[in-house]
Amino acid sequence: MENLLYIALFSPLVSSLFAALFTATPKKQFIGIIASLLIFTSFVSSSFLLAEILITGTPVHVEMMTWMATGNLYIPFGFVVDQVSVTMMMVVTLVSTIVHIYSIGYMDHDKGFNRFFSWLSAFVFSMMVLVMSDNYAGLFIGWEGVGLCSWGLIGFWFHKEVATWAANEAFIMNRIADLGMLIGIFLVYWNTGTLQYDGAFAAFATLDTATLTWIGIFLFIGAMGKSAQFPLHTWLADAMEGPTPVSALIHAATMVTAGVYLVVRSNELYDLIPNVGLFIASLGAFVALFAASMALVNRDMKRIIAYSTLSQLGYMFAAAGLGAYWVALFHLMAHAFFKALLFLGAGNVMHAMHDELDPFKMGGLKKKMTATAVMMTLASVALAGIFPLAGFFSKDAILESAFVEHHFIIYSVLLFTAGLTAFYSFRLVALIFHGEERYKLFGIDPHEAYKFMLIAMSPLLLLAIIAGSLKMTYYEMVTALLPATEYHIHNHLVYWIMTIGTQLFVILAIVYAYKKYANSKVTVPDGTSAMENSFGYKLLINQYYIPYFYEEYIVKSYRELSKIFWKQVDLKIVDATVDGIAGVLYSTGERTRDMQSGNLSTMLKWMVAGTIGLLSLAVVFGLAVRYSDAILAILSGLGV
Amino acid sequence: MEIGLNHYLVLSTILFAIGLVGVMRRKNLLLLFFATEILLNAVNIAFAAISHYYGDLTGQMFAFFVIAIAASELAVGLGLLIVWFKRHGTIDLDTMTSMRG
Amino acid sequence: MIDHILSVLIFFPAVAAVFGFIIHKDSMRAYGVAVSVIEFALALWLWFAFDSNVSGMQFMELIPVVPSFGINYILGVDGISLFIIILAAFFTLIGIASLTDTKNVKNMIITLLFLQMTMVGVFAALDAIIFYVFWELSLVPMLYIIGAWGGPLRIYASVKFFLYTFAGSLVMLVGMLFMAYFYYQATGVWSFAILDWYRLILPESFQLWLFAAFFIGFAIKVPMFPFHTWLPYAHGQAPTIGSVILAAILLKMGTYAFIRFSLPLFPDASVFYMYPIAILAIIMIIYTAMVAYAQEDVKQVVAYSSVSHMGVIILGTFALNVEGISGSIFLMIAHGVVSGALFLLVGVIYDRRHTKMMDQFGGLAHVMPRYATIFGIMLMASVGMPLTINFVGEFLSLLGFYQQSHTLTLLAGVAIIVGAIYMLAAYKKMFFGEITKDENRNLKDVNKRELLALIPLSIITIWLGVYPKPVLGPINNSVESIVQLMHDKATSVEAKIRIPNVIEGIVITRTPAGEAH
Amino acid sequence: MFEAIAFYLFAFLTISMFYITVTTSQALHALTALAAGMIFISAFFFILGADFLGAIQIIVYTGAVMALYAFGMMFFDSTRDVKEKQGNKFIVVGMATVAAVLVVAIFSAPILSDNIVALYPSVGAGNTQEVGMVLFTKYLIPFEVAAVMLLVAMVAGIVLAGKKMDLSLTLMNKEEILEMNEDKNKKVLS
Repeated sequence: MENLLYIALFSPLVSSLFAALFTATPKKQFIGIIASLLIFTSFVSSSFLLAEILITGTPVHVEMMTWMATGNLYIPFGFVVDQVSVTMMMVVTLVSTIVHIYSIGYMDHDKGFNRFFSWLSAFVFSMMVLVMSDNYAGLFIGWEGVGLCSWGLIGFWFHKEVATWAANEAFIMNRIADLGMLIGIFLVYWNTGTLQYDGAFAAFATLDTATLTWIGIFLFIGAMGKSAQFPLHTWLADAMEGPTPVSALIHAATMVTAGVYLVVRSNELYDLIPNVGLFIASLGAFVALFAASMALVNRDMKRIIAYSTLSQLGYMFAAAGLGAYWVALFHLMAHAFFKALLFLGAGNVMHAMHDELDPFKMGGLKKKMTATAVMMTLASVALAGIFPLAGFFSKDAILESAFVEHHFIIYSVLLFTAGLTAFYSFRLVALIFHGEERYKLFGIDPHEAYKFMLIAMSPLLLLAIIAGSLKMTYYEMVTALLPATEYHIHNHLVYWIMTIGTQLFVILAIVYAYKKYANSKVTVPDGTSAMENSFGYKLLINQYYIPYFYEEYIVKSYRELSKIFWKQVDLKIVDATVDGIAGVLYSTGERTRDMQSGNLSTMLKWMVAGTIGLLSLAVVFGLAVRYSDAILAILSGLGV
Repeated sequence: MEIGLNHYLVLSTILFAIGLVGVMRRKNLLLLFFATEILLNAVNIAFAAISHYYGDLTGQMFAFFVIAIAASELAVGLGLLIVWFKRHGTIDLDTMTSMRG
Repeated sequence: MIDHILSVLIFFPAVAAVFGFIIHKDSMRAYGVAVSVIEFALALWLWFAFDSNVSGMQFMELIPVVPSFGINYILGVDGISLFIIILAAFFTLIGIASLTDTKNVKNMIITLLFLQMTMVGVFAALDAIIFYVFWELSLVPMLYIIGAWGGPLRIYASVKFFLYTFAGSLVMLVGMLFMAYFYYQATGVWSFAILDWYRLILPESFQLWLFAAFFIGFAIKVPMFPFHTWLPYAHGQAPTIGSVILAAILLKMGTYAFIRFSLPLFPDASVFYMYPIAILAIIMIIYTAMVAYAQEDVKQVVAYSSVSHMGVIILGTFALNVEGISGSIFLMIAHGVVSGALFLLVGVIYDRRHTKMMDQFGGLAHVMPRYATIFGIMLMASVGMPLTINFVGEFLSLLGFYQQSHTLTLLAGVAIIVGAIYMLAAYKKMFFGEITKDENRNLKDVNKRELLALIPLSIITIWLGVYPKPVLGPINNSVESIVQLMHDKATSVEAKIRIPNVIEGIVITRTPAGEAH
Repeated sequence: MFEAIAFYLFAFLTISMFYITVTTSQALHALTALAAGMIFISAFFFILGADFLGAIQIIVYTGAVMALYAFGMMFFDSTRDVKEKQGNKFIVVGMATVAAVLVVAIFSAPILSDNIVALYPSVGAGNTQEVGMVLFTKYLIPFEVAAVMLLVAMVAGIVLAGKKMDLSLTLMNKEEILEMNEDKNKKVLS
């Protein structure tokens, strides 16, 4: 078993290093193939591990070697494959295998083909470290590692200014959150004496609530950054500058869900602090609505999907915050499948449209790209949560849990968001695949993607459809580790009303979206229509002016403050003080050199004056020595 | 009216002061040398007087050495003075400003 | 020979440098490389022969110099100094091996070898006077390197460097003399041996003053805010090799001296001054990071980032517990490797373009992919990416200080954010985007000689990041004994609480000042 | 009584002579006054019983030193009026007085506080004899050093002042004298 674990963990690393060897050489097809094979190996190993866990139910736990050991601190490279991490491993390796294969086609004409695979595999490795680690420090390695790879992949086309800017933004925003995470880790260490999950969880029970609350808050700040929760969400939409497979793998399926994973992993902590959990759930619900609202009007295909991801992450946090950890994890898994599928489909469309991203400039693509159209439509259906696709089971479970826990505000927000989700998903589908063939205006001749790319996507399609049926198997597996709360509405009538009502609401939203966007009247907006000038539209298209606020008030003021610190403070105050002291000495010398007029007569006068000074000193000291007793007596009398 | 040590010390003080005034106001190097001789002699008186009133010959010995030093100083000083005068044609102090800082 | 290995390590380069005067100019480079390879091999032998289970001093040597005043030539290494000595030997080797075409190569190599003598001397000396002598001597070769091979402002920079640090160390000398005097008063015997001083327990009021005197000397060397302004000038004007050695080794003298002198000698004062120093360190971290962000010259970015990282080292040192101090020592080594490498990298581009202004670059990743990769590795190490060498040190330092103060650590942790900001911004300006300047179109990627220096540094960066134990283990042992010593010596109640008792139950026999002799 | 009269008389004479030396604008007057002052000072030595020192004073100062000064003055055109230094006289006099008082105070302080012990007390023999005894026993080495010093000074004086002594202007022709004068301006003191 241990060998399987190591194979699952290290084959992505091998793949990355292998591809890295060829970064400076021209594109080589076999690198993509070998990298995909190695990731697939990792997937196979993970599957064996999953089978093992399903059969025996005992986690595999290994300690590879010591990492840091000093004082009382002991951090090993320890890895654990239990019910939770194996789920994540399956998701990560499966999606990344597909994305690797897909990328062979997608990155076909790119100069940095080899480099791309190196980064992508490195990401998979980091993600595996993140999910498999048995301690918070190891988690942090993966945490930062995925951040690094995300930086490298968002900025993959480094000649594009926006791409590198987005990469840096993503890295720095994640860093802000990582500080919270780091502080959380410090708190864990100084309060429990260990960073191992099992040791720390055991010790949590003995700690007071205040400490636990702080730990929970700081760890969650870390999760907020990685999972792009408000107010650290802006990087995710900008991260869409990266190649589309990257968006599919990192910014939809895996990395952004790391925050959810952290909360799920630390469930024993968050169980003890329901207040923080409630905050997480509320924030999650808010982000779900907030992101969905931005997706309603956006005119960038990838950004719409990114906002949808954000919104779904909100759902996951809502579930995790309410204590329904298994539901959150389940939604994570289901979401990974259909969202990756959606992104890969979007990649196909992008390729076909020569990197055109505005869905208003597409339309009617279903004739040219039938397979992609089918996949994206099904993925959107899954995302909207229509029975019997994956989204229905996971999203419904979240709604139920909110309802059962009597958090009706959260419930209604999530319900409303479900409608919005359906609307913007199908707005996108309708605009891209239905209606007039507006792309002809722009002289683009779309074509379907390579066949093997479509085949590579098919497992995701399959899973997006059938994942719901795995729900009970999954439930039985993970509840060995997570709290096994079943969220059932005991009143059958209410249950049916809710389920059918939700379905109807969602379907209505879909129908509305189709009606509005799938007709021939849709034209490319030119900024003149009444809607485009309304306040609400402007607010939404500008993302509530939050990026503007960050840029104007935080980035700019930081830049200005830095300049001031350098030019004004460092050069004009700190350094000038030092130079001033030197200058005083220097100018003293400069002034007193006039005494050295060279005129012997004057110098003789100075000599006499100096002699007087020295002689006076001699007299004073002589007297002081002579009368030292008396002086001491006087001084002590004065109380010195 | 007994003449005591203090009288001699006061005399010495006065002579020393005169010598210093000379040192400070003379411009002619030769006359400056004169002033230094006065300084030395003023101190010599003090030495001799102290020696006398204390019945200790050390003071006289000191005065003796002071005279020796004064003589040698004079020899070298005058030699330098002559060299200087040969080169510059003047021994005015105000012209000697090559030590300007 | 192993008994006198420290003396050999110190004086072999000096003797070799003297012989260097008679070597012909053309064979000087080979000679320099040979000498530094031997020196490095000796340093590795020292590591090999070093017993990591012993926490105290090893390879001690003692030759009386002025016995009546207790000035002796005492040498010794423990886990704290061992790796900095090795690092010094390593960087001299790398520096000489990768020396680009400079005028007067012969003088440069001789100077570097002398510099190596002083560097090893500082870290091996266990007598305050010997320490001081090497400490001051180290200024001279550096002054010469900056003054003779520097940029246009080199005279100003070198004089500033010299006078600033020299002024600080004079105050430190006064402190040392006072310390020896107190020792004399307490025991009736003069001694400048640091290990003797360790046994002396001073009243807190004395400690405060002595601590301050030592602090001035060390803080300027580190350099701590607001004494840091000599560093950007020195780095800005120094040739590449000068910056590398300055950043990698010379700055470490200050932080090393804090651990060697300030903490064990004045435990109460250390606790007393902990918060003020921590606040200075935090200002240093954030403020210089912001200043670094505003820079236009890539070398200044690295120079200010050095200051910023030194702040973390100081913070770790004043965590006053094993985690923090070990972390800060590890970070010294890490920062030495990483900033040394970064300065080498800046030197690479400077050799090609003869400018360090970032707006002159842009899109370098297109023409110099290998260079961009190595720079990227060092960049990530510099921002403290886990599994690189810097992270271990930074993590442990911050972790250690967290025990003392939560809020201040939170503020200091901003280092990981601001560090990322200026480093990524600089990287973006230099490497990303399209090539805008025609001069950059045909730049050559790093050549073999440069790789010779950069590859080992990259390997160390990753290796010690993944597996820091070979270094961290010996450091840990020595630090534990120092922390224990501090705990035992501490007189105030607060200090007793703040400084943990490492070896519970085992009480090291204390020798009160009056009874030491 | 006689002693007092002698003291005051010579004190008056000495002070006035030295005053003239310092203030006169005629170099020749100054020289003469100085020589007279020196002789008057020797009178104090005789009053104080330091016969030997008095004799030395007359011989060395009035004999040797004054003669040297007189020869020195022949080199320089000292018959002209000597320019006087302009400046604040109060400062000059004041500083001189303060310095003099301080010097004497320092010298006399141990005496006035009566805490010095005579190291080489007079034994009652004649002054010259006693001086000889002390000089050639306790102060033998300083005495010898002084002798060497005088010798060095003499040599130095001759070397410095006696440059080109081998040259005689009377024996040189015009060109040689001109050449020498040109050289003079170039040469450095060496």
